[in-house]
Amino acid sequence: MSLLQLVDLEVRYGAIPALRGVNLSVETGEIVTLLGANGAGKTTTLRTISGLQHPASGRVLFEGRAIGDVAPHDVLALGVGHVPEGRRIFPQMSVLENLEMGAYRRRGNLREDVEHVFSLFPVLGQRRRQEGGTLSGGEQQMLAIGRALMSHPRLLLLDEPSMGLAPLVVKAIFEIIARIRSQGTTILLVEQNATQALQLADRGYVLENGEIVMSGAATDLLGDPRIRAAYLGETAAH
Amino acid sequence: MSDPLELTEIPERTVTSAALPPDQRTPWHKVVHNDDVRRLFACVIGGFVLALMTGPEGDGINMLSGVDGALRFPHLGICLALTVGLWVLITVRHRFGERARTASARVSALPARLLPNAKFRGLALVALLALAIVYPAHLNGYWQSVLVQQVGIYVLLAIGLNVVVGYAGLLDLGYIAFFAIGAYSDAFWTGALPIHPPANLNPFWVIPIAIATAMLAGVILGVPTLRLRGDYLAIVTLGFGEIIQIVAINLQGVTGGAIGTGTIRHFALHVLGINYVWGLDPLPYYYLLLVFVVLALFAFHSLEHSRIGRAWAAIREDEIAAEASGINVLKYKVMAFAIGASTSGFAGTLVASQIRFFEPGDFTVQLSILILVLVIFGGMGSLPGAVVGAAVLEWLPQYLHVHPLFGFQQQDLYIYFGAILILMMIFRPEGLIPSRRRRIELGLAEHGIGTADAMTAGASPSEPAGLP
Amino acid sequence: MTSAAPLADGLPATSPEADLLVEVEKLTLRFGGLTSLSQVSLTQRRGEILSVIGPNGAGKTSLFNCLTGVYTPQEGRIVFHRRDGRDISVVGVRPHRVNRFGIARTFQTSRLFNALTTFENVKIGVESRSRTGPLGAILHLPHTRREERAANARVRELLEFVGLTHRAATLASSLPYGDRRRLEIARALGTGPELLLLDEPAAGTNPAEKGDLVDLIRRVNRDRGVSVLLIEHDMGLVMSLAERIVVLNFGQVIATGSPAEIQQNPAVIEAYLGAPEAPAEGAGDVAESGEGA
Amino acid sequence: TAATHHAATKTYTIAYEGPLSGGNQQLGLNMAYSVQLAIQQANAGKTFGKLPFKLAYKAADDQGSATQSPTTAQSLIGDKSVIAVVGPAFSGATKAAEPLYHAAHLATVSPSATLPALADSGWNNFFRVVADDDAQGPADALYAAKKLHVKSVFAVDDASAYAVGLVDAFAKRAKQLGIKVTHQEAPGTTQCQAGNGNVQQYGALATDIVSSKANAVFYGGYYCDFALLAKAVRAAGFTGYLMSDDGSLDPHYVAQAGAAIADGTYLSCACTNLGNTPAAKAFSTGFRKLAGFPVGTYSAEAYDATNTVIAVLKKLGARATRPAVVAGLHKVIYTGLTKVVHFQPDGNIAGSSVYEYQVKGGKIVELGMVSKLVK
Amino acid sequence: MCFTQNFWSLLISGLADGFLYALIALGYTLVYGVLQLINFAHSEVFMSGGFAGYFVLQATLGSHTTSGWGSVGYVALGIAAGAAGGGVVAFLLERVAYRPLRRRKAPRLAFLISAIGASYFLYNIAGKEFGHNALEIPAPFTNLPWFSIFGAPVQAYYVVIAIAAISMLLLVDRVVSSTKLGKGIRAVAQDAETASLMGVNINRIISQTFVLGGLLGGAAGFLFGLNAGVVYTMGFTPALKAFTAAVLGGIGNVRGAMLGGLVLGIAENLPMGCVQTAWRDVIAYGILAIVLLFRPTGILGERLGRAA
Ligand SMILES: Nc1ncnc2c1ncn2[C@@H]1O[C@H](COP(=O)(O)OP(=O)(O)OP(=O)(O)O)[C@@H](O)[C@H]1O
Ligand SMILES: Nc1ncnc2c1ncn2[C@@H]1O[C@H](COP(=O)(O)OP(=O)(O)OP(=O)(O)O)[C@@H](O)[C@H]1O
Ligand SMILES: [Mg+2]
Ligand SMILES: [Mg+2]
Repeated sequence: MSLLQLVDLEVRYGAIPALRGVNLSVETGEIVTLLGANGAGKTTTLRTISGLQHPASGRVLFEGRAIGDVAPHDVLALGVGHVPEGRRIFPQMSVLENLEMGAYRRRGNLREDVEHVFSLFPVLGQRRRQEGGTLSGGEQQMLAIGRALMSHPRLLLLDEPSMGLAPLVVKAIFEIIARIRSQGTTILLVEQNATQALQLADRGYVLENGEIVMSGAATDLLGDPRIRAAYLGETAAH
Repeated sequence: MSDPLELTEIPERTVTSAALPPDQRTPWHKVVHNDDVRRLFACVIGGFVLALMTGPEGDGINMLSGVDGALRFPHLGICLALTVGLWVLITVRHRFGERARTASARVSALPARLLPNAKFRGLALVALLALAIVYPAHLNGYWQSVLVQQVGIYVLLAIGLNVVVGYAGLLDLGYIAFFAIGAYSDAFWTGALPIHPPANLNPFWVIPIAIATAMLAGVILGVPTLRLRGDYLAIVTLGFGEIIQIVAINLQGVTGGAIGTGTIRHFALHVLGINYVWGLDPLPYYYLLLVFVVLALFAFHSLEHSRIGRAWAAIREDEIAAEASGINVLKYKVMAFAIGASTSGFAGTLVASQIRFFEPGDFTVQLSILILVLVIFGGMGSLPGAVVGAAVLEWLPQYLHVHPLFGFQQQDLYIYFGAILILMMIFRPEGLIPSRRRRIELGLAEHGIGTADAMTAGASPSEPAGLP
Repeated sequence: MTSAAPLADGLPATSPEADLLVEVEKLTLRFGGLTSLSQVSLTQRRGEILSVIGPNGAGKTSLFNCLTGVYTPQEGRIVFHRRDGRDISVVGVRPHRVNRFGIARTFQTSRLFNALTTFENVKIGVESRSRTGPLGAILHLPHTRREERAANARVRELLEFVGLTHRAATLASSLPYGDRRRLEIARALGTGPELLLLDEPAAGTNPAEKGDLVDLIRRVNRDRGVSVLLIEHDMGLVMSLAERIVVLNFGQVIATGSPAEIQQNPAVIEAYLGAPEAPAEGAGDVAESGEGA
Repeated sequence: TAATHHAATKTYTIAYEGPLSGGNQQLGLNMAYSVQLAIQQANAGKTFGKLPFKLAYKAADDQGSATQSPTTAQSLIGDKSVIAVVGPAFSGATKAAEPLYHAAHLATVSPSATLPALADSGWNNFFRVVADDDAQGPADALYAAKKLHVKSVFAVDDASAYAVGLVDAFAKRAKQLGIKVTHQEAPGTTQCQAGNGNVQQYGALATDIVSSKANAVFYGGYYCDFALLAKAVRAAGFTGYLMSDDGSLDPHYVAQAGAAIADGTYLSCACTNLGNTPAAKAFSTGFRKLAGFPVGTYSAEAYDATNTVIAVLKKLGARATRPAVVAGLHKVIYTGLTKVVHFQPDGNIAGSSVYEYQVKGGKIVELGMVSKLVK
Repeated sequence: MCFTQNFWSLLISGLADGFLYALIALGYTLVYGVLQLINFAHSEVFMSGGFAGYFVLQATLGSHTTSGWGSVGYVALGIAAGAAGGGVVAFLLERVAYRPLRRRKAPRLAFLISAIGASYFLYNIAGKEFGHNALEIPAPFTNLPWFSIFGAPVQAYYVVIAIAAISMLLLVDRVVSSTKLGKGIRAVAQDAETASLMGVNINRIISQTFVLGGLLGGAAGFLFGLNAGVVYTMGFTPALKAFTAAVLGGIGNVRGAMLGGLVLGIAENLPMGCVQTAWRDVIAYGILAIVLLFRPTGILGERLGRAA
């Protein structure tokens, strides 16, 4: 049984369809990347998985359970962590409080988890008392990932973690993602940055206008001429 | 597939039974999540509330005697029967009513299909105007008076406030202050205040002066305060309304204080050989009012569709982007504010002139709120909405009160009024006759784009998102 | 994607003093204890595409906000030399006045009027230059109608220019991402600017769209004679467009120069780019060192 | 037969105009139920014996507002069965509506509009069964000066038209009598009626009162606010006299201020005690039963006003018309619960004398007529 | 001169007013924090507290009052009843007038109208059911001066208000800054959607926030009624003032509400030596306008997040 499975998923915003019959699966331990142009429906897919959006039809199965109509706070409790598009740090909470929010549904000692996040992102450790809103973009992204890790997710949804970040920071983020997987968390990664995403991922899906148009092993996709043309910008800029 | 009941370990699950495969039964304690049952629950509670609303007056001596009287059998039974009956209707409609729904949708879409037709619209407008001219002459004195003092004045006030709230998105809770300013201007220039005017004016020329005074007051209040954010503007204007009232009460030597004004002269026209005096009869005032309402409707309609209306729409949606696009946000806000103020001021002048007397107690905050309610009930940003909303909400209570069949207690009016407002916001927030832009904004807001009003405007560009 | 040759062609090589467009001098902006710009000085020449790069939080957007009147810096001077010879100080001027002087902008996250159509969005920009007052609007005076016709024509021309003619009647909220970016540019151009500030116009666009965007920005600059000040993280795009680059870090200018110079600048590599590499690949394919910003 | 006789019986409607909604509702209800009660009792033959006509009751809500009042008046004028109006309750509403009533020759008998100017406007259809402010205020001043030997008084009005006029008249006379007068306005609160004042204001006001060294407080306004003020001044350590007007002549005053605080307070009214006559008892028990709450401010006046109208109608029998009622009221002499009702030509009550009351042991006790007490 | 005249008395009454305002203001601020909504019906939550206190005391003690320690129990019972009444009404209010709107993502103006509707409905139906006269809550203490500070007499009532308010304010401050509920409230205030991704049940947090605000508002309603009696219109002015106080301190900010309440209470009272009572509200709104013009986010700035 797949950890996550989307079956004929359709999502609409009002009358406008954003996803039309998406089928996708993620196996335990994988990094799967979801590629696509702007507005293809990548964010919508992640939002539907975590319950922020509800499907018009089709099913979202997490460990075999239908979670399409479950509210976000309950999806989290099932073991799905979501790092939303645009980071969405609580701007007036300190770094530490942001991390504590990540563990909102859990009881008990958080010290260890916090220390673990600080070991992944030493910069955050230095700024544990600083307000989230005053962090730089890169730091906020790290905090967003660390915050999601605090709930011990079995599946981590990452929405464009490299968006708007300086090249140097992007690099660091991707390294961290690899480490998180190596520690046993399954990852569904949405990215614009196709090259790097595919280099990191095991498998990939390509979304276009709300439909999966291509899928396969990451290495295959990386070599596919159509992908290279459309998403890796081979012929793009003159 | 694993046992779905495992999920119930998670507190406060919002799984609806519809989402589960049909073979999975809902445990009993989750039954309330079933939409039908939840609605029934709401309807039963509604029945109790209705019983209270329509029950006897309590006496404040025996605790809860009113409640006791209301919840007795026949009365409570009727109320419950009504609301449960409503539930049955709703449920039937939901379950089997696809056909009924499409039919009713077709009916409610009819005006929308006819209205864009310019020829039809023109005809309808002419017919309406003819009706507005001819019909009132056949009413008795009471309904004529209602038509002026309740309906007409409030229609004018509502279309004026619509410019402020509906077009520019500014929540003004002190709107009635300008009404007061208009009324006092009239009293001043006709010599009905303790202080006397520098010149004795023909009581008709008071109108432009009062309008200009109210407009000036709008500008003076607007320039400093319109920089404030939506909610703050609301509270500051609310305070302004209170202040005007307090000042009117306290400056006895200027305004006559709590006792009110002296006798104000009726409007009179003495030009070019015309000698006409508006008297006690409401009808001539009605026609004067009608002229102004029609003029205002024409003017505001033109404004809405001009560059000024577009600038307001832009400000309403995103003040920062509007400024970056070269729109002088403050200027346009002040403009809307001043236009609203002058409309309100004129209404005040007219009331003062017809009744010939008023007192500070006539300008309460509740009145400002009432006018806001009229605008929103009718449909914010929509001129027909403001007109119809004001007319219906002002006329209906009078009608229900007078009509032998209903004759409900006037003192219960505001209970019903409150209930209507809540139900309206739940079931039809766009108002009776929504404007096209407003409907779009609401639709967008429902899908999480924008906020459909300018109440957050002015917040910093990095403002984090509010609710989803 | 070839090497980033400076695009100085077509510009008369007069003395740099003569065709200065913007002079920013010792700008300092603080929020409470946080200094987001400190002693920033830079100049832009008329007709130039200048790019501002730097790590997240370096102060790029803050600089834009100072240039457009959204923020008032505590110290420093910003002078804008208009084509008509007037020199204008921008500090402390309200954003709409700044726009009137000839500086228009787009936002890092696009801010369109979502409930209005594409056409109306651009028209709002164009009409901010009209003179019609409330009386004219109510009475439909002849000059009002003339102005309106002229505005409509200009909107059509701008939509044509950015390639959105077929979307004129679409609500801005239902435009695809790339089109939203173009619409924002069209709206800004509608106000007739001499200088256009673009804040990360390529953020979140795919390589194909990026190509179109490069093309559009170049046309704005060449065909319309509008100077462009560009914030962007996508080095490929920056290198192919910018004639000069200013690098900010922690609110300070750490380097200024041609793309080639910047790419070699050790301070920039240290703070932002990472180890030097050919700029041919897309964003991010750089660097091998260091900590986050 | 009885049925045809019944059908032939004429029905006259006596209307009530006053606030039935809004912040002044309670005062309005105090009067409305009295009017209704008087009509019920008359129909039942309890008060005027068998009448040759039936009486009907009609309530019209003007919310106590001058802007609403003309429309309300129109509704009564338009109803041809309305033969006389008890009301309008408020002075402002009266001022606004009276031109219309006058034009319709419809008699209005107000139980509570005390603004002196109302009687000067030449409306021959205007009557009131209460003394105007010019009668009561000076009497209070006289009592304070002559009987209580007050040297310095702190006068407070609640910013209502009623109290402003009353306190002004009081202050004027008090100064003539050599009393030092400090005058402040403290708007009535939402706690009590349609004021916009704030209950908290009394704390600071009490401080002012104490530091003014006045040895009496005179309050123009209604019982509920007066109770709050009384509590506040006593809490601030004020030990002088507390005085107020007929708006405060209400058992609620004692209940709300507490007997300990209220004891000793002087209240005045241009009306005498209801007493223990059978008529007074029938009124208060009947009222209690009909309204569900006990008799309150202006209830008895409204009852008297209605009965005065009925007395006129009884005299006119089946020939009553609106102008005839107006004429009849100009001549009527009717002994009511509060006074003998007899009108001066301008509509003011004739020979009204002001009575002084005092709270003693938690009860309001009549002391007597002011003119006699000060002798 | 006039400022110093009754300085201590006025300061004391100002503080008493201020505490009451602060208690009410907290309800506005909490709800504003999570919903960015002015809860116009909070005045009726306040009123409900007054009535609940009255009814519970009538039902349990009738018109008997107690003395000594008994009177402490009496007041505590009243406060508890008032708080419970306020909490229940606030909860229902959220359920009926706000939640359905939230479900359809109605704009803020719709909430405002719904709130105004609820306010009208509640206070008018209270008037209908409980009569239009003020009902007396018998106080277990007299209104005579109890002791004095710098020559200014202090009544027992002021002491009751101060003790009750300070303890409740401290409690709420603690709840918001360091409990799980508080953290949830702040998270929803800053970014509700993301909070839900952290496992926060938004609906429940909003309900709890309303209830928390209702508890305080209701308790304030009882305390107010203890002096002034309870009546259906009792909420309007105190609530308006408290809202002013909340904005003054920085709406959405818990400590701001407390500070705003005290500042407003004092600012309204101190000048009373110099001006007529009738100008009091003009002073209050004038101060508000001036503060907003020069410091548009109130004294302490906005947002619940800062409350920590
Ligand atoms: N709240 C919304 N209301 C209406 N339409 C929406 C909304 N959010 C997204 N859409 C539309 O749904 C489609 C998919 O959007 P989505 O955000 O999922 O794309 P994406 O692939 O994540 O794009 P991006 O790379 O820009 O993040 C787009 O056409 C978008 O315009
Ligand atoms: N309104 C504000 N209040 C407080 N701090 C602010 C404000 N605006 C910007 N800052 C701070 O100023 C610094 C510079 O921010 P700015 O937005 O200019 O960075 P940037 O270079 O545009 O970054 P990015 O590439 O992430 O967009 C940051 O630390 C930011 O938090
Ligand atoms: Mg996305
Ligand atoms: Mg930026």
